[in-house]
Amino acid sequence: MIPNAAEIRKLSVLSFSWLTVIFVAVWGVCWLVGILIPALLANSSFDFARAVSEICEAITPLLAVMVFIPINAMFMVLMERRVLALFTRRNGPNRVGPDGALQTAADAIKLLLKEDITPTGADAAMFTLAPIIFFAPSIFGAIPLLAAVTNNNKLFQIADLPTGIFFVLAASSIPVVGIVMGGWASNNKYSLMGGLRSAAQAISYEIPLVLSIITICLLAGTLDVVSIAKQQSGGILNWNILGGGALTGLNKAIAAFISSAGPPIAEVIKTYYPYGWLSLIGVIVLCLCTIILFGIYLIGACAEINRIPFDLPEAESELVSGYNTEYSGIKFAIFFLAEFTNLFIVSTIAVVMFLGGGDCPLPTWLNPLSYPAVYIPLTNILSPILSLLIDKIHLINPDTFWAALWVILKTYSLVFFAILVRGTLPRFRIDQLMDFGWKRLVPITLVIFVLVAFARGVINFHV
Amino acid sequence: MEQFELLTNWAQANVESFMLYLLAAIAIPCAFSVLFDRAIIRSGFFLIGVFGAISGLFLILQAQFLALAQIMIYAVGITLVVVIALMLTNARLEKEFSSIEPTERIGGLLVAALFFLTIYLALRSESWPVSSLQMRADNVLQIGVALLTNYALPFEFASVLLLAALMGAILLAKSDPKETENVTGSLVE
Amino acid sequence: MTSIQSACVRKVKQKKVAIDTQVPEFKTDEMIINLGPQHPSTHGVLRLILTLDGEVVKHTECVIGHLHRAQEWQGQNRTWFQYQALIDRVDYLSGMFTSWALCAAAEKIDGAVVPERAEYLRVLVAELNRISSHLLWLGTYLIDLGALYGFPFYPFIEREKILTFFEEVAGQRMMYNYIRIGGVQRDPKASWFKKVEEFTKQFAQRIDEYEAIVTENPIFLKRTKDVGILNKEVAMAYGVTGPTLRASGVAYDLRRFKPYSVYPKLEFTVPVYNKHGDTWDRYMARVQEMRESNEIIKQVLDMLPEGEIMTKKQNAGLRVKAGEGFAAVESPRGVLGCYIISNGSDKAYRFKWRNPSFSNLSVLPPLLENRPLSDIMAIFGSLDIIIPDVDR
Amino acid sequence: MIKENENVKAMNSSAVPVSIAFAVVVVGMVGVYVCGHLVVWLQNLGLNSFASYPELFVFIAIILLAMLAAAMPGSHRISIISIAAFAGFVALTYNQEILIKYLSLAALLFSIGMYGMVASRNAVRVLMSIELMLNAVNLNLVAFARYVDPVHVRGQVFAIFILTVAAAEAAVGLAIVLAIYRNTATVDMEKFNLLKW
Repeated sequence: MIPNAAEIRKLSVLSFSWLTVIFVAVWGVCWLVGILIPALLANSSFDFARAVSEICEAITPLLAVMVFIPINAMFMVLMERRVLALFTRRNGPNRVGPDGALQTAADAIKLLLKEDITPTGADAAMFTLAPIIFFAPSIFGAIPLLAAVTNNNKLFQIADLPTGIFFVLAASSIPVVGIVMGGWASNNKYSLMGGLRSAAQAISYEIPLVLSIITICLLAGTLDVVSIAKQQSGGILNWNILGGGALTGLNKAIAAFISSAGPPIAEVIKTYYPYGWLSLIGVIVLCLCTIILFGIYLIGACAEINRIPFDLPEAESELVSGYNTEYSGIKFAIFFLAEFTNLFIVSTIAVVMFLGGGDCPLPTWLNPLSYPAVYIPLTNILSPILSLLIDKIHLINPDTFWAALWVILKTYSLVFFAILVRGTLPRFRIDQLMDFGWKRLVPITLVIFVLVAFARGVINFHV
Repeated sequence: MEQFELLTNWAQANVESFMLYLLAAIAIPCAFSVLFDRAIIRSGFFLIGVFGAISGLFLILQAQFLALAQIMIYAVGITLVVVIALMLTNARLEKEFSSIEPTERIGGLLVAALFFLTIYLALRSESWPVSSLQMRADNVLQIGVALLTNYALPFEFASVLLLAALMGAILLAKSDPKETENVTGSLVE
Repeated sequence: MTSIQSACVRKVKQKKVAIDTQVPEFKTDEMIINLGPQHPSTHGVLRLILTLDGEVVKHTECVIGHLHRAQEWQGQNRTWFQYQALIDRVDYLSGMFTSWALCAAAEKIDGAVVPERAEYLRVLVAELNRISSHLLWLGTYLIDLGALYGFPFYPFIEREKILTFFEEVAGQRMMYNYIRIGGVQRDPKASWFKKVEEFTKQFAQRIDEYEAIVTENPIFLKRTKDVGILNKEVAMAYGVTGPTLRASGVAYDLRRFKPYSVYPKLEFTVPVYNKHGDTWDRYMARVQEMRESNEIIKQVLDMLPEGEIMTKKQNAGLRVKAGEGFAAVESPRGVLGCYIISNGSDKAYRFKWRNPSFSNLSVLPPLLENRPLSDIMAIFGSLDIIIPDVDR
Repeated sequence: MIKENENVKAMNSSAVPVSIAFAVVVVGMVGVYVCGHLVVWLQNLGLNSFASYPELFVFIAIILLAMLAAAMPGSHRISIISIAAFAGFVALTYNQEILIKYLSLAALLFSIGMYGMVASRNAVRVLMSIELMLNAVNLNLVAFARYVDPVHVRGQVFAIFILTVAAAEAAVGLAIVLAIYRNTATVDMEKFNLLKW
């Protein structure tokens, strides 16, 4: 039936094992540093030990990001190559390690050992600074998201950020400075053109990107990433991609219809949709608007992180490799790492803002685990092991586990989509890119912003 | 252990000024480099350092929203526009004209130094009504409410100003082939 | 100050004053960029010296000769037998055609009659080769347009099949040396024909697949429509041939207008795109040509007669009678001509090749003028140039 | 794409001035501690008005040392000036309240921007200096909002307005510079006298 079923099977095994490794590594390190060491030091009488345990707890989120980013980027590069090979019916890298699983690790080692060349006439300081400026924001940007995607686990809260999504957006706007800086400092015309293109592109596409996110913030009524993710819990009907809670009333009404003990349906509908047909129009408008917004966000994000079809700054067939033409060795590795990390972070933002964060897509009334008849026997069977792991040594936090699992699944679906796009589309030309950004996306987003502001008035949200 | 306690207490009391000096140590050299660096595009990049350090100061001052806006608008937006303007204008001309007359330079230096000293002495002699209250964590909300109630009129003016500036900038930067033909003849010496 | 005053006064006096000749014009620096010889998308070692104003190309200078191998001189210093093996390296994507042009010219001098089965076999392998060459072009052209990793390798699946056919019949995947003076080298087995027949059945579907992905893709249309428009007159003045010329609206195909071999007996149309002559038309011309070639192969498989395949003995003493002769074939890139002066010895006295890529490349500078940098690859790729074919 | 290699050359031959600049920092740090004794000494002499500004003496010493260092041949002046300015800033504000530290930093940045406005001839650099000054003002306002008016954060609201005006100013200013550059092929401020007759 499927021509390359064997390849697909291999790829899924590969992905599963890599994701397990990432999961275990990040969680293991965080548990060790954030829970085990503080727990061991808690009973100590030395002040110094207390200070150490405090420091350990404080650096856990940072450590999680630092462990996660390189391993994850390695897996993403491998996945991209294998998936593209699948699309074009080739074999991807399959020599290093079992079925090519260690190919990117080998690449990384090779890049680290390569000579680090600074071209003649380059501005050495700026040339070195550029990859750092390109990479550092992705770490900072990941931190507020970390709390949102782990169901607000205490371990991963670095600070209370009431302006979380704004923080992420500010962080994600910095890398373009690194690109321009690297392009200028390389003393290479191709690099310079890549840098200039990148600046123009990033400034133009940041507007639809930020506007789409701001519209979602308008729907949610807050800038805090954690509470935006929390609001959407309760299945796909509550997600921001479907009207951002415009369908919450419907969700509640169905739940009330199914369970006989709930409030009457008419009352539920009356509370959520107080204006009758006006509310109905509002719901339809909101659903359409948010779906379009999701598309606009994906387009803007693609342009922001220079993926095909918007990869003009590093257009390989025109500008050789654009801004990173002159880079080699570890600096190139950092550029490469940051590129894939940015892809992941952008997808995570999409998941948190549109796809419900760590929420199970099934509505509560469809989810078998939400019925006591199912989960009580299940927990009874598993309790001897689970209570040890959960309550005694705090190895597992079930909420965090499920949230992280769903987030990883959703994020990797988006990454897969990005790879699919990369495998299909040619590249825009720079003037067409600008036209598309300014004449199509910006007006559409502005109109949607106004529509959403009005439509939100006729529906009750998340009561 | 007492010393450790003392140390931690001292650190907690002085962490803000320590951070201030750290960021000042970034901001001041970057500001000087903006003025004196001979490769002018590099001085454009140093401007990012100044803005970044000031945004760090805003974070210490618990103005989160302003700090992030500072990064987005100044450190990325404006600086990139400045750098692109530097690349578009011929940077090589700077070299020819970089030596300004020493009298002007010394005059400027004197004015700037005297200005700083005056301000500093004025600051010192003043007793500031420092409030002991802590700031509320959600001052974004406060700013938003203030902008739409007490400061609604300036807010509107600001938006009109932005719109006018946007249109004016586009008109100014647009090269109109018909106009330039006539204007070039009369404007150039 | 006075000059400004006077200028303004002058402007008031005579309203339509011309620009003062002494006034320095606003000068922008033009950037000179070396595109190549190591650039990833010049398909070899072509060097383009581009003068850019911003991202707009103002002037192009093609520097060729990085891959010059003196193929004509080598032909004069090698025996016929040796040169037969060497010549399909000129155009490494369609080696059958260079061999065929050489053999046709030599046979014209020699008066050697090629057996009919050999003629049919020549047409068969040549059309297969045309398809494989266009398939490779399709993949690399999409790389030029930026579809870097996905689609480009897709046509290679079919190309791989064709190369396997050639390997079976000629022993080589790229440098075939299959068409020889006086016939063809080897008669393929019956099973080979069956495989080719199966391939032709599938291939029509495959082209539909490619077209479904590429032809109506909005980004592809944006990048190729109205880009690099090559007028009929310009194309003919520069001596452009092949699909590039036919996309400009000139139905010039040697197979139809100066028929050689068994082409008169075959039914096929010469696809002409008299729309604009832009890059999209050139793409369509090649896609249509693949369909036509597929039809030709089907017919040849039906009409293939039994019989001899070679009239001359193939050994080191291979000689061609004294005389002069010219023969041209329609290669995937255009008219490929070979002119030979033979003095009857085991070496030719003089060779002269007419290579289509050389003339097609010469039209590049006028096409690139006032186009943005991104269009260079869209236009250059659509001309389908093989650098060894340019430099020989 | 101009690269200045002169800086690199200067760096190599500036070991002595840099060590002097290091001395500047040491003097600044030591001076802060000496100040306390200086105050007592001056008060004993009966110079109470001078005694109220002891940091100024350290500041002047630092400036003199820095001028000496900057006058050395082949010195890397930007680093020496910046180090001296930072050391002077520390010396001036070390014993002050936190609010005054912010305000004096803002004043310092403002005067740097002021000097840049007067002394540079490249129009874009003048614009950069103006941005610097606006930022210094913003810093003032935010510091006031934090320490004087933490309840209604009026300083931050005004800072937002200044941000808006600065963005507009940058856009229009650069557009004007580009327009003039297009017509006169120069960004030299001295040549920008088109409105003068």
